[in-house]
Amino acid sequence: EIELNYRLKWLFNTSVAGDIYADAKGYFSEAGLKVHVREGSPEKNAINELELGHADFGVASADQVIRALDKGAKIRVLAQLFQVNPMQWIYRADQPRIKTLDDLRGRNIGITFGGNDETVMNTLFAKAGITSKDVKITGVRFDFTPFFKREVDVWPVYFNSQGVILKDRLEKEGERVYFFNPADFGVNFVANSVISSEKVWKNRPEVVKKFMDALLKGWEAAMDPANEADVLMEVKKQDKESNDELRRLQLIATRELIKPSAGVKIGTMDVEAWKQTEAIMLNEKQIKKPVHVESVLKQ
Amino acid sequence: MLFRRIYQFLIVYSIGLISLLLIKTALSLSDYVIPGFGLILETFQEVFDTYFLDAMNTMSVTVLGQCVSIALAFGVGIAGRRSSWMGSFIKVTAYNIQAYPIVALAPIIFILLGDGFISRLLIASMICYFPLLLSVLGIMATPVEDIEHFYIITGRMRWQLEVKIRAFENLSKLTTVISGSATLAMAGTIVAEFIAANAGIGYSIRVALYQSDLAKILIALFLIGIIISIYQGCLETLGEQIKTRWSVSKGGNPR
Amino acid sequence: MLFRRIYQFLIVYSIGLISLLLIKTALSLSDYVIPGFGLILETFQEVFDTYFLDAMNTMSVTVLGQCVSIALAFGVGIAGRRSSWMGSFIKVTAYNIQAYPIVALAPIIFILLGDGFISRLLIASMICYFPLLLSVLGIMATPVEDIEHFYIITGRMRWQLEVKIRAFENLSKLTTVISGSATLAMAGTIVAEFIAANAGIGYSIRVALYQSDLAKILIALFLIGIIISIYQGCLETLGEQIKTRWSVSKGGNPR
Amino acid sequence: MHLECKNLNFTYPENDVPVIQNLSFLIKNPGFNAVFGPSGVGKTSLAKLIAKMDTHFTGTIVTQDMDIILYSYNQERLPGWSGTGSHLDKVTPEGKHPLKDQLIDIFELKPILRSRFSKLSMGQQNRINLVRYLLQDFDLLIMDESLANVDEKLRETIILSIKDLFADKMFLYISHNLMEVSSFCREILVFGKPSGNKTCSIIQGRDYIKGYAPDKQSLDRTMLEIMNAV
Amino acid sequence: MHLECKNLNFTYPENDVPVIQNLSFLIKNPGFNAVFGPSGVGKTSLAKLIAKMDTHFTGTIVTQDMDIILYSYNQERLPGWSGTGSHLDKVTPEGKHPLKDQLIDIFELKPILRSRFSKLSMGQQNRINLVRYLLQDFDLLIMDESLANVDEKLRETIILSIKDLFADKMFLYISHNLMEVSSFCREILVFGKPSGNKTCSIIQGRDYIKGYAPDKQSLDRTMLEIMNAV
Ligand SMILES: Nc1ncnc2c1ncn2[C@@H]1O[C@H](COP(=O)(O)OP(=O)(O)OP(=O)(O)O)[C@@H](O)[C@H]1O
Ligand SMILES: Nc1ncnc2c1ncn2[C@@H]1O[C@H](COP(=O)(O)OP(=O)(O)OP(=O)(O)O)[C@@H](O)[C@H]1O
Ligand SMILES: [Mg+2]
Ligand SMILES: [Mg+2]
Repeated sequence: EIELNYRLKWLFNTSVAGDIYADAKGYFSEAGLKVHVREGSPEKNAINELELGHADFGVASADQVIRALDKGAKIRVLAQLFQVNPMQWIYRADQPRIKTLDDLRGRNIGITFGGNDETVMNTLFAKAGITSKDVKITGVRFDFTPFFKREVDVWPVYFNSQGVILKDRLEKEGERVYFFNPADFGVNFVANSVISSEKVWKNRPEVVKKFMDALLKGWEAAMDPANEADVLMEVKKQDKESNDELRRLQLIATRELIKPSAGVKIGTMDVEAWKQTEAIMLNEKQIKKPVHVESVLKQ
Repeated sequence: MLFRRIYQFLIVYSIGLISLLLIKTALSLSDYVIPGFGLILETFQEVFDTYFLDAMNTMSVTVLGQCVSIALAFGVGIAGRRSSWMGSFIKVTAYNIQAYPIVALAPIIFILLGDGFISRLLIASMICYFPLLLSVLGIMATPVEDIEHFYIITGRMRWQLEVKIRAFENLSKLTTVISGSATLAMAGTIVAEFIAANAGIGYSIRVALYQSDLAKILIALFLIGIIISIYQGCLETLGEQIKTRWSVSKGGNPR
Repeated sequence: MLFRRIYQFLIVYSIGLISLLLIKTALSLSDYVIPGFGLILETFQEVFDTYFLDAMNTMSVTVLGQCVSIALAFGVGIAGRRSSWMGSFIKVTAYNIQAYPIVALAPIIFILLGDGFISRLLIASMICYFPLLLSVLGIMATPVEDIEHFYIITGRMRWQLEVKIRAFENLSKLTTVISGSATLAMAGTIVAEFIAANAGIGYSIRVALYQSDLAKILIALFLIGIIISIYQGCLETLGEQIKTRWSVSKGGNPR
Repeated sequence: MHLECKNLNFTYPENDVPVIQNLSFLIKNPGFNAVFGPSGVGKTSLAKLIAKMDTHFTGTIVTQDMDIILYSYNQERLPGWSGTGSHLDKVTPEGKHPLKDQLIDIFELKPILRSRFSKLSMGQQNRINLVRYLLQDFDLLIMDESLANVDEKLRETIILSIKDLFADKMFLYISHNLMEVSSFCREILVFGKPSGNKTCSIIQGRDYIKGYAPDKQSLDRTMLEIMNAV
Repeated sequence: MHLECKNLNFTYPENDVPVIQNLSFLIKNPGFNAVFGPSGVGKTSLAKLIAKMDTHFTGTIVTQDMDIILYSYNQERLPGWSGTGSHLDKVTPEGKHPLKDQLIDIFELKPILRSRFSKLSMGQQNRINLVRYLLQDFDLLIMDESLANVDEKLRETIILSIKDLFADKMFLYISHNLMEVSSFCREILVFGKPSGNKTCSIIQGRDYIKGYAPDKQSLDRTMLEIMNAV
């Protein structure tokens, strides 16, 4: 049995259902692997851990990957988990619907300075010719009070986790919400993907194959509506904090992002989206030179 | 002492809670900004078990972290008590590291130590030790000349003795600071869990924050408060006993 | 004193940096995990101006925050020095609030005060004041009987006088703690900026953290370190002057 | 004005043996009186009981017509934040400033009024401390070795002046100087050796006042009497 | 063995007036000597210079054949974490335990060995402090009012025993008790009044030893001589 460490990008919750399920249902051990699935946080970075040898596989967002490549890290992208970026904006339904980018004008928009949403929003602004005079930008933190108190109109959330919670919370008070998804306006910024170091990729191809097969099998199974109850039970074991109903809604939302339609194979690389992501980052001066990210994507 | 602490905490907490609820009513804020009393109670029943275990988990790290930081503070305080170059260098190091907020150091700590138990303990101790250090430094740097004179002039002074004399003369100050620093160890542990961990009440707070669930946070605060009150009550009782055992009614007493 | 502090800081920082670079070389890590010296230098030129202004911005809040927390610590310390019910109640309140990590309290603070300057100042002072409080409490709760006796038996004792006597007798401890707490005020301000603000070096650190840009973090740490060294050097010099002005060579001295 | 103890008993909480056992005495009228006895016999303890600094005794202490009882001792310190002179000023009640100046003269304190207390010699510290007590309103002042570190000559001047200036007050002077006690005190409460049969007696001192002519023989007699009582 | 000062001058940094001005004296041979003079004249200051606790003086201090010089004073304290007896044990050098027991007897310390220092009476504190110094190796021991709060009778016993037991050591005894100094000391360094023409002279004391028969006349003469020198 081969022991492996797998570092997630964030805490255990429904949006990592596949990772949890693959472990819980024994897909890893069937492949002869013993995988320690570990939670992540902004301070704990999968790419660092790969280099330091603390982890063998990990989850990182595309911008992390591109930045790391820019700085000479040797990593490989093995699978793109999210086909649609969960990074979206929520707004109340009693406000005019955002049908075109121009509808952003005059709104008070929340942005996490330094975060992905800033990069994405800046790109959208550039696309629509919106300048800082046309909108009001408010820096956001982790708590939603300004949005609750209607001080900010359009608030960045992860569609399948916080988005679900907020939606639920507001609906309880009789308020309906919409989500603003940048992909609908032509900005495809890639989100979480499974990565490993080049060393592992080159030296242990059979382990990589076994791991990825098991993992993707886990994800496929987890996203299968037939397994819903079972998946929710496994997630609940790890994530005791939210209630059952919320988790169910989160799982449905996650499914939309991971497997938008039955035809899409989980883990499919959207190479054009990767290229666009790199272009955006280069444009925003987040990297110094082109890194040709497509060269590290497993095809 | 102990019971007093607990019911005093309950008063404090109630005042806080009632103020929040008053604000809620006054500004007619909805449940998602400030949860109503019913919701809080409901959440309490829902998460009490888990949170209690989490808080106990945190507590165990707190105790250990406090021990480490006491050791650390005394180590650095004793080494840095002299006004020599080395003493001042040690102080500068200790001070500078402290000025760096833990959030900025965390990535470096994780790179160097991984993200296991050690990192969590280190972060907890780092937050707790500095205030201790300040007091220890202050105490250790102030000579007690009317006691020390004999040992100095007869050439018997060793650093251990010097430390013992100064610590003993300032026993009540030290016990105040040490039992007070328990709260800092707790806060430190929670912060460590917040950024590092996979367990403990700090972790639960992070998740609750992520869900913007103020009711859960209020319950976590309640548990933290009650546990720290008990722990501190115990420490203080212990401190009193040490003081009476060592019988410190000192110098000043008119004879 | 001041210059010593600065070059001692430079030594500390260099040691830290060199260790990191050694680790980088030893494990042949990429610039992403630990930036190379060239990259650090380049980043330095790039961000120095902005970061310096940010750090000065932070500094201004730090100074104000420290003043607030000194006032707060003395206020609470003096009010809580008696072992009466009220004194112990005030202590329990102060201790409990401290046990709550700021990350958990922050949402409540933001709900109540918004996320402007006031919140930032409040968080900075809250982090800084507690260690001060511990020392002040310890000092204020210890009688100096051979001085106080006269005032007590002649019925002249007022609380102001009591506080003055105890503060004066422990002047060197107090100045150590106050000048040391500058680093805490700084750390507190940075944490506040980290979680709340859109300005200051703490905010810059958060952005750098999101971008996993350790080079920027290292530069921020450098600026924080150098500024805190200067500030603290000044405070210490001031403290020395106050001490010599008030001429504290006290009791113990063989006469 | 009288000071009386009846069947006084006192034990320190952590000790088994009583320090004061069945003590009874009576000192009447104002005057400069003394408490005398071997080291460790309980003089300071008694003084603190009289000054009401400790109330865990049995028996009675009657301090008739004496409202303000002050206890001073030779290891007190003045706060260090200003010169001793300005401290004196601050604690001098309204209207007593002429008295203050007079005492400063008698105690030879003029040259040190600008110094901090911690910089003074032991005898200087003793004197400045005693002066501030004398400036207060009091009926009974207990001086526990308050002049122990002052030279004999100056001590004599000081005692004689105190007797002169404060003739209507009662004093209890605790001192180890036999000659001094015998010469200048009116009634002397003498404690016997703790190991002995531990009684206590009151002996009449010579009670010399300013401009006295020493009478060597009667002084010797008093001294002998005291020595026998110890 | 001799102690000599030549043209000694000393001023405290923050003062303008020197405390010691052009002081010269010579004390030869072991023995129990004294320093006497009015309060604030500079006795303690001189003692600290001799004990090398301060070196900011001009002139020379010769301490020939005296390697270990100890300075003790009456306001020292012992640490409080254990009884005085166990502190004494700890600071008693190898082989001096019999001496320790002897001194405890002479100083009448037996009953208080189990008490903490802070619980002792002033005289008891004085005695326990002095005993620990006597147990050390020393050539010159300066006792700055070390027995100031002990009663005269016990003080006499103590001084006579010290002279007996430590005949080959030099002592400098700083005291305000004229009779005692005159009786028991060999050479007495008398400081004049600071306001006067401030000279200093050495006067021979009676140097009584154990079992002495007091010679009242010559003692009175010595005392007078000293009084004139002050
Ligand atoms: N706070 C205390 N706790 C316990 N015992 C004490 C305390 N203070 C004094 N004693 C003991 O009580 C006895 C009497 O002490 P006290 O100070 O009254 O003596 P004294 O007559 O003033 O002696 P001296 O002349 O040496 O000052 C001594 O044996 C002393 O050890
Ligand atoms: N640390 C000091 N700084 C400044 N002046 C001092 C200091 N110590 C003593 N003095 C002054 O020096 C003079 C001599 O002091 P010293 O203590 O030597 O006197 P002394 O002869 O021992 O008197 P006493 O018999 O009262 O103890 C005094 O006027 C005193 O005020
Ligand atoms: Mg006494
Ligand atoms: Mg002196």
